Amino acid sequence: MTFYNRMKLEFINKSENESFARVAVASFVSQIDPTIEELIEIKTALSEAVTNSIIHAYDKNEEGIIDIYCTINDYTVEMIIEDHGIGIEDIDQAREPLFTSKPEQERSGMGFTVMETFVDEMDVQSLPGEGTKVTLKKTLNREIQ
Amino acid sequence: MTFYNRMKLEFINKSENESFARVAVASFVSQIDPTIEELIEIKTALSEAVTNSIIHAYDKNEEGIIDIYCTINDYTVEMIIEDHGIGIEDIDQAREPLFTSKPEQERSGMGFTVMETFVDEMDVQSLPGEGTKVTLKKTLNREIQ
Amino acid sequence: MRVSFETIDNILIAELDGELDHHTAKEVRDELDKTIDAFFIKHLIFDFRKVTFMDSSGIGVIIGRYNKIHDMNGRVGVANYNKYVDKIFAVSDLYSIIEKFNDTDQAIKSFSE
Amino acid sequence: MRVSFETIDNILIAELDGELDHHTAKEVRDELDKTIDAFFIKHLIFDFRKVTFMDSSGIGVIIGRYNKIHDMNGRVGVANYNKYVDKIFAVSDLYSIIEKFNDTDQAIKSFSE
Ligand SMILES: Nc1ncnc2c1ncn2[C@@H]1O[C@H](COP(=O)(O)OP(=O)(O)O)[C@@H](O)[C@H]1O
Ligand SMILES: Nc1ncnc2c1ncn2[C@@H]1O[C@H](COP(=O)(O)OP(=O)(O)O)[C@@H](O)[C@H]1O
Repeated sequence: MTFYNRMKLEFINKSENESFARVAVASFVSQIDPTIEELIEIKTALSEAVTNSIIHAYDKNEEGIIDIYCTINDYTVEMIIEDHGIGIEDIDQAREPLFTSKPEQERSGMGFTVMETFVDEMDVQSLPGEGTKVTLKKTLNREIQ
Repeated sequence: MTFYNRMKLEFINKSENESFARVAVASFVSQIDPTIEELIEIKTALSEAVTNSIIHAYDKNEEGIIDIYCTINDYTVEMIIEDHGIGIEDIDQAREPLFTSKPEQERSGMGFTVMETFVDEMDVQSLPGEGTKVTLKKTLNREIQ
Repeated sequence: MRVSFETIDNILIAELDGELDHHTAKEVRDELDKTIDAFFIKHLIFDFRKVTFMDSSGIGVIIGRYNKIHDMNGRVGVANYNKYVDKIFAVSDLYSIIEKFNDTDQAIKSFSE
Repeated sequence: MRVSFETIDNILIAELDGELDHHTAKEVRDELDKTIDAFFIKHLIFDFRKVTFMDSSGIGVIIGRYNKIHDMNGRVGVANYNKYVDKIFAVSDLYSIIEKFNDTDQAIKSFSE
């Protein structure tokens, strides 16, 4: 039997919502009984993408919307984190470890690298002035369960 | 200083999402440090409204969308639970304690009464064939904190 | 939600563990009915000690079982619940048909008389 | 996230408690800098025993403090972290500048030599 479920979360660019987004997605994903390990990996990757939209996409005093689309298909979790902010000029450069446009805010430039470390697939789409869309995919290991 | 935040949650009419909705809203509301008591009251009222949309709004095999809009304004939490299902013909009758259209599913008819018991304000708007929108409002007691 | 059972003479004690909402109500109902039918019991006690959440779906579960037990001239009691569950029981006028007890011992004693 | 401090000679031990993300990083940074400036300390040890979550925002916090301590010829160590935090440290190449320890005792011993 295939399990299917989906939800969408929409919130404003306040840093308080980083932990809210993690809790909400973790609660949703727990419907397919991930291991604690898998849940932490999912939360960490999600946290990086949400934080990026909060820090980089919008001006400091601008209210911006961030969307998370989360779909469960059997044992595969897909998360799309989308903003409608400034976008990324050079995606290849942005994905490089240690590259950051905000060193003065003590960003490490490791966000995309951490996402790639913790999920199976990552896709980044972005258009300057339009926004950024990060797709993260992870299939749970059913053997372990 | 006024605290403001808002989010929207959209999900399909699967009963698994009842507990997901409670966890997500509780995590969001915890940003203004409710007491455990207030949090349980908010979760219970929300659970009633979400469950109603899952049980009553859509046909058994129809996929339907449920939206939760949650706004925090200072110490006031507003939750709007909305579906686009069959709607309610007679709202006054529906709000009466013990009235249920689904006794065969062991519904108690106490949903609206419990909502009213646990929040400060409840408003029900519904149009047959259009859907139902329940607004729940609760202001946290700042003295206690 | 998990349900574990204990019988003392003709009394069935059902300990609910977890969140009792519309989603979990179905399995709880099935577990209860299966056990009520399998054993020769007369009275039923719900132990809420480990219930972390309940909404009005719980009322339906209790009244449904009450109807079953009442048909066989048995009594139904609830014990060990918190003040939020108490509030829901009270507004639902549940105490007009279900007996309230502080703990299961008290309920067993009353039902054994 | 809460930070509590202990000093042993010229070593500052900062115990982080809770979730370390971009939102909490700011207060952690402020707490750390205030304490580093207030005491005459040379070395810094981060105790991760009570950290329940960390993303790459934690790397920024550690490297920022490293730059400060390193300017004063001090050393920075991390201790008691779980395997997820270790993975983030490793991909960030943090161990090329920060010293890893199993526990704070080991770190204190090394920094006291
Ligand atoms: N949602 C986004 N909107 C605009 N720019 C982004 C976004 N996400 C990432 N970037 C750009 O990509 C760079 C690298 O991102 P990342 O690897 O997460 O490191 P960090 O967030 O620490 O800077 C950022 O510094 C920023 O310039
Ligand atoms: N979202 C909804 N869509 C359609 N009908 C609804 C909805 N919510 C409530 N109702 C109607 O109102 C009645 C009373 O609701 P409630 O007090 O929550 O009791 P219960 O859910 O136990 O039936 C329901 O039986 C149903 O007929």
